[in-house]
Amino acid sequence: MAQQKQKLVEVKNLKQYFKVGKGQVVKAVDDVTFDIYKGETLGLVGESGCGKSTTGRTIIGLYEATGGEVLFNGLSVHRKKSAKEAKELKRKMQMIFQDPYASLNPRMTVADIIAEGIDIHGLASSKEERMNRVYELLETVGLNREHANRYPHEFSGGQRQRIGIARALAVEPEFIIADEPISALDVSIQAQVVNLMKKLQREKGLTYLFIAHDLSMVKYISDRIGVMYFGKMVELADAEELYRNPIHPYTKSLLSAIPHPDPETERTRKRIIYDPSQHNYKEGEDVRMREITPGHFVYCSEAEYEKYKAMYS
Amino acid sequence: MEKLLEVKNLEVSFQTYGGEVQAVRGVSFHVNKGETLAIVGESGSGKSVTSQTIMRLIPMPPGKIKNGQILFNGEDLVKKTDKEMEQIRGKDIGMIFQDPMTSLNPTMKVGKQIMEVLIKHQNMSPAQAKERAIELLKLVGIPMPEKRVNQYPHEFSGGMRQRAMIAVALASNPKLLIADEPTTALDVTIQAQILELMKDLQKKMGTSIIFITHDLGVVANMADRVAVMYAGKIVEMGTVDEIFYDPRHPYTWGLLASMPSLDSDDKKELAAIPGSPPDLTNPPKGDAFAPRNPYAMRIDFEQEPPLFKISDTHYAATWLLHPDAPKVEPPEAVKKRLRKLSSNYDKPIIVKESE
Amino acid sequence: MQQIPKEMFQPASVDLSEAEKISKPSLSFWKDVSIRFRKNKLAMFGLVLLFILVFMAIFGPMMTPHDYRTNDLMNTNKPPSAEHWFGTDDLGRDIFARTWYGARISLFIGVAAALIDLFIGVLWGGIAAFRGGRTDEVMMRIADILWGVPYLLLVILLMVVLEQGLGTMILAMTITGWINMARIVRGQVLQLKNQEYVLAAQTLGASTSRIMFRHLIPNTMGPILVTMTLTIPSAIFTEAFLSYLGLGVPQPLASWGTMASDGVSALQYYPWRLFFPATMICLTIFAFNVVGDGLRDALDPRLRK
Amino acid sequence: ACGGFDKKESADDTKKGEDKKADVPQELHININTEPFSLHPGLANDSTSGTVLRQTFEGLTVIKDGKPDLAAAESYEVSDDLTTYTFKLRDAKWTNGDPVTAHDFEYAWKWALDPKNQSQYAYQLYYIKNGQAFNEGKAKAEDVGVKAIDDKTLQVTLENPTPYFLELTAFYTYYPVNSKIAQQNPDWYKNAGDQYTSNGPFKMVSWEHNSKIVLEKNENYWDANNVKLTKIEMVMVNDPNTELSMFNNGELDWAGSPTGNLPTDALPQLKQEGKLHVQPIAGTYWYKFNTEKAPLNNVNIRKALTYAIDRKAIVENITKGEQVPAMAAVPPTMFPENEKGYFKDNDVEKAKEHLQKGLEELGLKDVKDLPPITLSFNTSEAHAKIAQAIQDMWKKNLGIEVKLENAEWNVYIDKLHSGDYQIGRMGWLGDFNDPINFLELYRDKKGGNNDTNWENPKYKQLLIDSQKEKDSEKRLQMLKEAEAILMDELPIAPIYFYTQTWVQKDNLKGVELSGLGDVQFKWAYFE
Amino acid sequence: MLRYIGRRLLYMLLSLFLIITATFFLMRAAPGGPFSGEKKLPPEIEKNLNEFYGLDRPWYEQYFDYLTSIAQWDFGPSFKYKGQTVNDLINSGFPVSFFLGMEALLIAVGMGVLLGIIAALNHNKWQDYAAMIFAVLGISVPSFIMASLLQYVLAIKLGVFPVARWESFMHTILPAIALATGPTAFIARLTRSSMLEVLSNDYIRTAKAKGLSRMQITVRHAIRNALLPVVSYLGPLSAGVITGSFVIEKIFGIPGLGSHFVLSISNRDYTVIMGVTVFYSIILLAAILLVDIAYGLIDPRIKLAGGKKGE
Ligand SMILES: Nc1ncnc2c1ncn2[C@@H]1O[C@H](COP(=O)(O)OP(=O)(O)OP(=O)(O)O)[C@@H](O)[C@H]1O
Ligand SMILES: Nc1ncnc2c1ncn2[C@@H]1O[C@H](COP(=O)(O)OP(=O)(O)OP(=O)(O)O)[C@@H](O)[C@H]1O
Ligand SMILES: [Mg+2]
Ligand SMILES: [Mg+2]
Repeated sequence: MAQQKQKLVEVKNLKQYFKVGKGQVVKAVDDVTFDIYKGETLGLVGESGCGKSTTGRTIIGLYEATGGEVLFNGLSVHRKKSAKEAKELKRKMQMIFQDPYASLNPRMTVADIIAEGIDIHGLASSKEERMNRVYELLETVGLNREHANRYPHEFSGGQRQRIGIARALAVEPEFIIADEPISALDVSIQAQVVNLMKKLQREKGLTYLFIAHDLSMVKYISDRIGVMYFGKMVELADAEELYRNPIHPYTKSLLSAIPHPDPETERTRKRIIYDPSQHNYKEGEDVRMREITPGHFVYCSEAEYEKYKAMYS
Repeated sequence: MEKLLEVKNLEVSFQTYGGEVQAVRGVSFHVNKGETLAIVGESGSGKSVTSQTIMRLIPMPPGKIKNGQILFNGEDLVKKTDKEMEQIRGKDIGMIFQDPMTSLNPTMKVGKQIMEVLIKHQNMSPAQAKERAIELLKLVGIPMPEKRVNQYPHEFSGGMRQRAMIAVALASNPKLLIADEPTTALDVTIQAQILELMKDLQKKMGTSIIFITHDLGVVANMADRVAVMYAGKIVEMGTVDEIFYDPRHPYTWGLLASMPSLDSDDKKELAAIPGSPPDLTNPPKGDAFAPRNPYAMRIDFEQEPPLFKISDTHYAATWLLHPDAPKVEPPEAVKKRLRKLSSNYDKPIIVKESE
Repeated sequence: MQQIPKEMFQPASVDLSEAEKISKPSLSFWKDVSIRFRKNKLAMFGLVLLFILVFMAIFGPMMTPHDYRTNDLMNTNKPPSAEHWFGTDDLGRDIFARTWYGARISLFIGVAAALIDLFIGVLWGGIAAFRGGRTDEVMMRIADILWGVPYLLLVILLMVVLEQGLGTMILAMTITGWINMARIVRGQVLQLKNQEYVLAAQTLGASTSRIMFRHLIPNTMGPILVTMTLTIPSAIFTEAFLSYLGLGVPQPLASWGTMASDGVSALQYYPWRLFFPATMICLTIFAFNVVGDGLRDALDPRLRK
Repeated sequence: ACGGFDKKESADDTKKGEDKKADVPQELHININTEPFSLHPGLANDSTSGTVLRQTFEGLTVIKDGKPDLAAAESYEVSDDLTTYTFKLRDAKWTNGDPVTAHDFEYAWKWALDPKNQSQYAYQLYYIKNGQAFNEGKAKAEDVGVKAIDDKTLQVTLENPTPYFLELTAFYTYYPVNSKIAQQNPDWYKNAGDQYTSNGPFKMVSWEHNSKIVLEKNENYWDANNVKLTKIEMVMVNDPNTELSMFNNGELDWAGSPTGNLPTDALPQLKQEGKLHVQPIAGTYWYKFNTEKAPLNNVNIRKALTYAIDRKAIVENITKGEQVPAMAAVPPTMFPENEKGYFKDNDVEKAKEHLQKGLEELGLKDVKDLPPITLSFNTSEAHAKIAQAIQDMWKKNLGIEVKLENAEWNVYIDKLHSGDYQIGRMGWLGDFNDPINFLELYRDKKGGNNDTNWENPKYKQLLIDSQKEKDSEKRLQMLKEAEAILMDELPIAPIYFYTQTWVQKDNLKGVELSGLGDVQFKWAYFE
Repeated sequence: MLRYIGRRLLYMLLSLFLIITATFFLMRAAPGGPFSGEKKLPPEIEKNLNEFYGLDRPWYEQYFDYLTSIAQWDFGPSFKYKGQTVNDLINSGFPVSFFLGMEALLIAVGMGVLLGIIAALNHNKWQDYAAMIFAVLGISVPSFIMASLLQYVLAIKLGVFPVARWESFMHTILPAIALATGPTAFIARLTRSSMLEVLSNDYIRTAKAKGLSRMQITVRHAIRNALLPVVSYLGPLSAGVITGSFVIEKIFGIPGLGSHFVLSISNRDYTVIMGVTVFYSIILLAAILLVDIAYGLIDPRIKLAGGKKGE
């Protein structure tokens, strides 16, 4: 089904390395390739520090990519564009940040923070309209109107994150990179936000790259899920498929670690521990994403491919 | 069981030009030696403020402890001087903060930030402390800790920072560990690792833990008892089984119902709790949850509910438990979980409101 | 147990809009700032002081029959008296009149120079730091060069090229005056520019100027205001220096800077010649400082009392 | 490199044991303000250098009691045409023991005149025959009119009769230089040490640049018996208040002119306490009128402006150093009758008359119609004060509004020399004790120091003739006549005659101050 | 790092070159010359002097000659102080100015930071106000007034210190204090304000949670983060201070380098102007480089390379 869909974002061999002094390099994102289709939600999970945020940030152009390219609607994000094109691209792609504390300017009122995109892109014709949009957005994310004139530090973490979401929604983007948008929220609000995101997706055909830790939520919201490990994408499949038939040992380990909101099962749950050395890749071995079953890709060597293929199809 | 910490009728508010924010409005609970108390609740419900008040870390001014006692090992922390608190902070009580991005000093190497505690409270030499810091980083699952000790926080990912924070809190084997959403930034494998680590520590050292989280899965995994907070109050408190299998407060129901289930492929809308939390500068009359409560009764808008005792360990503050209240059906998702618990009284008993 | 009427247990219809009703009046940003500012007693005191100084600058010279320039060589260097409230200077001129007449020039120069320095310095330092890389390098090196070339030479050349007067003087002051501000702002912005809220603004497509003015500069307010409070006295004395060299206001116009520099040499003999202008400068700086501090606190929503 | 100061001498050494009257330490501590530009007699061109050189070197003559007295020369003869002087030198030695010879004089003078050497004051030697030509590269060294006939005889031929030549030979450009050393080591004069030889009453033992110079008595000096001071310490502190404070603290024995300055504001108090010493010197403070700029091209306007100045008020209340109101150009040290001057001080009546006349001549009805007048001066507290006072006087007395404009020294002097001014302040300190030095400034319109664009043929002729006049009485008469012309046309408005003011230790005696503001410590001593 | 410094050194050379060039032409454009005095020199003498010092040659020759000799650290002879080279002037003046400047810097940084911290830690208490009043006085009383006041009160009235001159350590105290007052006050203000900012950060709370004492928190966590603006200010300040101050040297009769900055210009002593400018600029540029390096040391988030964001 996904195949017929139009590609909105194409990530091709994206690399993002950081120099960390003394000539050392952190390969935060190392040769990652995937597509995001219009209207879908791609979930991105993985160990913390594996490069999820970096992937997101590089896609949106906050970082200069070390290698590879990102196409949005066929337009390269990192190549030079006219100012107008660049601005338009900015409007179409938005980001919700992981850190609700650091991502809000402490000296701006909530109204100004949310309206920033509106102001930049001239989306409101009058002061009144602007404020109405702000109120609307505040309500959309479950905040009160009277919060509009407050400052970020007065809010709890969850409240702040909703402000961040409202800010991203304000410019009516096509594509939103949500970098752990709900991990700081309490469950009831998570549900609100997720419902909201889904609703927006339905109504406006939004596309999401949804980065999160909460796998149940990721599964719930995503059409497809990519699993990252140490800067590499190790598995990519439909959400259902991934949960039913995890192939890569890391994915298995990840799924086994999900805590269930049920004290009894929790008392008995066993974790599978992933040991990267189990692959025993040889020097120079061609390890890459291979399609095991239709739409289900796994990062593996030729030998593993044969093995997985035999096991799962 | 021996109570390590007992919080009695704690009230904390913040003075802002917009008025007084009553962040914590009469919270009472206790933590026994060696047990884990989970606090869940709406964001903004005062979980962080409560926990920071225990450490006497809320900024004063604008913050103010208006009322209540915090008995730690029988001593009231509210009355202690700052100097005396220094001996308790970091040593007897360790704290993991919610926000890893800003809670670490950006200009100090991570290792050093861990070593500081060790040097201060364990009288270690810098060399020993460094060794121990590396150990701790390894313990919280940071790969290549020898290298990481010499890095700065901004070179860590969010999750790694959080783990570094945990390492700081664990450094001196505290009697009480307050973990304010310690794993929100972590992926599940690391989360599992950390949770195991904390449990391990608890087993070995008899540490008590106050665990603040939104993740009910984690609660199920970690907690012995659970307190549910809403708008600066504890609305329900009980053992983990009581909360998961016999919740009584409609807010708790809402929480349990709003989680997506991993097992089903059900993609219908999540059962979110509508509305938004009340403004604590001006807390509403009656039950603060009432405006969002689909089961609200008129009394909810008039009078604050008293605390009902459902079992020896299970309390809830809702008018629904009043004998005159109509019987209501919890939401579907909750109904599925309900079990008969043997420890329950025949009928809920009203306990004193100030309790 | 308290008796509660049965009907109270009827389900109430939950009106969700109820939960969102406005519970307190919303305040505009500036109202907000002004409330916070007015609560700061010291800052208000500073403001009142400034008003008094400005008032005296306007009306002070009219309060005495003496004017600022008429000599009275028979009455030079007289200590304060009923006739001459602040005494007289070495040409027998009334120091009271001169002080308030000088206030006009000094206050004007101080504020004007500070504002111009603020404007250029903040822009320069902010843009350099935010753009980073080559832009930063080039902009900061330009500042270095201006700072390296002897100031006196620049002034002398200006003196040759331009007419003596206020405009020339302000120009002479601003040639290098902004550099300090630029440096300080740059340092701050370097620290701030990687904050997530800046990234967030970038993803929204915010222009550099927007990021500068809405995000970076407001968060640099503390050091900016402090630097400005330094700029004002230094402008007041630079004026004296430039006037001395022949660039500034022509004699016999008075300014606090020239009066104070002039008074220093008489310190041991006629201390009032130094005392009054110096005190006025101190009061002004004090007022600007506390107002600046108050303003900073008022502008910073996090620092609430 | 961190020990920037020297610990050689501590300030305490300067404390004197007053009680032991018998052997009062004969050590003098003075302030010379600044680093001397050069301590080579041929290169020196500033008064600080002069002050030091005057103690360490000795010319053919020395000024004593205001008159030239024989010094290195034992005797001299003048030819009838007054152009050849033959000096006989006395037996004297350089500080290193070398004899002082006529060759040393010849060498020194020719060195200074040699265009290859960067002597700024070479023109002081232009009185000598072919001096100027040699300096301009138009004549050879041999042509210069100075010749050592033998070791002890120096013959000098002059370009013109120069009545004040003996005075000139006391000037430092005329000092000898130890030719032996100088020829071996061209850098001999740069620092104190063996190479720095001099022939005066004192020798330089240390020279810390920008900080201080220490002189000690020269035992090789021919008149050493009459030199009582054993040591002179000259510090360089360029702040009048500091200087006076140091004096009050006992760190200096002398403060103020001619080597330093006293703060103007301190003068009344010092005067009151009776500590202030005042002595007139040959110098005039005046305002120059640019006689080609309207309205100052009108002599009546100039007169009005000149007469309407209350000089007495200025010297009493502003300069405060007992300066003498100047109603003439040449200082009373040269023309004693000039204390009274050519017109009345503060003659407002007359000034108004002249103003009226001037306005009529200019075809103006009212003072308000006068073209704007700007009074320029170089940046300095003192000049600013006087300018403001005079501005006020002109306004009060004549209703003329004058704008003040000050400028940095070089900018100012540039404007003045290029005629880009209307009224400008200037002063002139005599180079030698003769009125011609003041009067010849205005001889030629384009003369380097005229600046007023004023020229008067009669005036010019009088000056030229006076140069050839052998009868000194007659000559003075001619000069007076010239001055009268100057004071009638008034291209300059004299303000006051300079004085020098100082304070000194009471027991310091025998300091010789010349009318030109030079100081000689040879005979100084502490009682 | 090394490469960065290498690149910065290149930039320094470029800046220096531009400063030299600008100064050279400004200086030549200014009216007057090294030999103009109250009494105008006869033109022939001026001609001789110009010839002697090479001022009669075309400007470009002089300019390139000058560049070459500067490259060899030879600034040539002073035009005014005959017999002294510019190198002599610098060599004799700089150690004095350096000593005085360092003393003043130590006072300024030590006292300023201390006062700022005390004020911030006692926000809105009397200590804060006292420090504030001191700071206001320090900022609004410039060094020349301060110097005169100190001299008058401490040296003349009380006789605790010598009035002037540069003889012993006691002699250095008053000028150092006078020189340091303004910077002390300003540093105190800067420190206070950025300390207040820093103290409201979350990591300070973390530090408290570790049980660190106020002192430890301040010293280990707050100061470093608060010091950035101070360091920015310190760069140019230190360059100015250690190369001497004209007024202080004048009032206290100190044989430092500062007077040459002003006097050489009033004297139009071309070589000295160029020499002290070059010398000062090198120190200034080095100080700025040090500041930039210090930025990176103080706050590791600031990348030395100053490269693209996020790189
Ligand atoms: N600016 C930077 N400089 C150096 N290294 C960095 C930088 N930003 C990220 N890294 C490194 O890149 C790697 C990936 O980081 P990233 O933030 O993308 O992880 P993440 O998957 O988002 O983790 P988390 O789930 O914990 O947020 C980490 O090892 C991190 O240390
Ligand atoms: N410094 C402060 N000034 C004013 N109000 C504050 C301050 N700190 C906290 N509050 C208020 O206190 C209330 C409780 O906040 P708290 O941080 O404890 O919430 P929380 O339960 O921890 O939420 P979350 O789960 O989102 O972290 C909030 O309404 C918040 O706005
Ligand atoms: Mg991340
Ligand atoms: Mg919280």
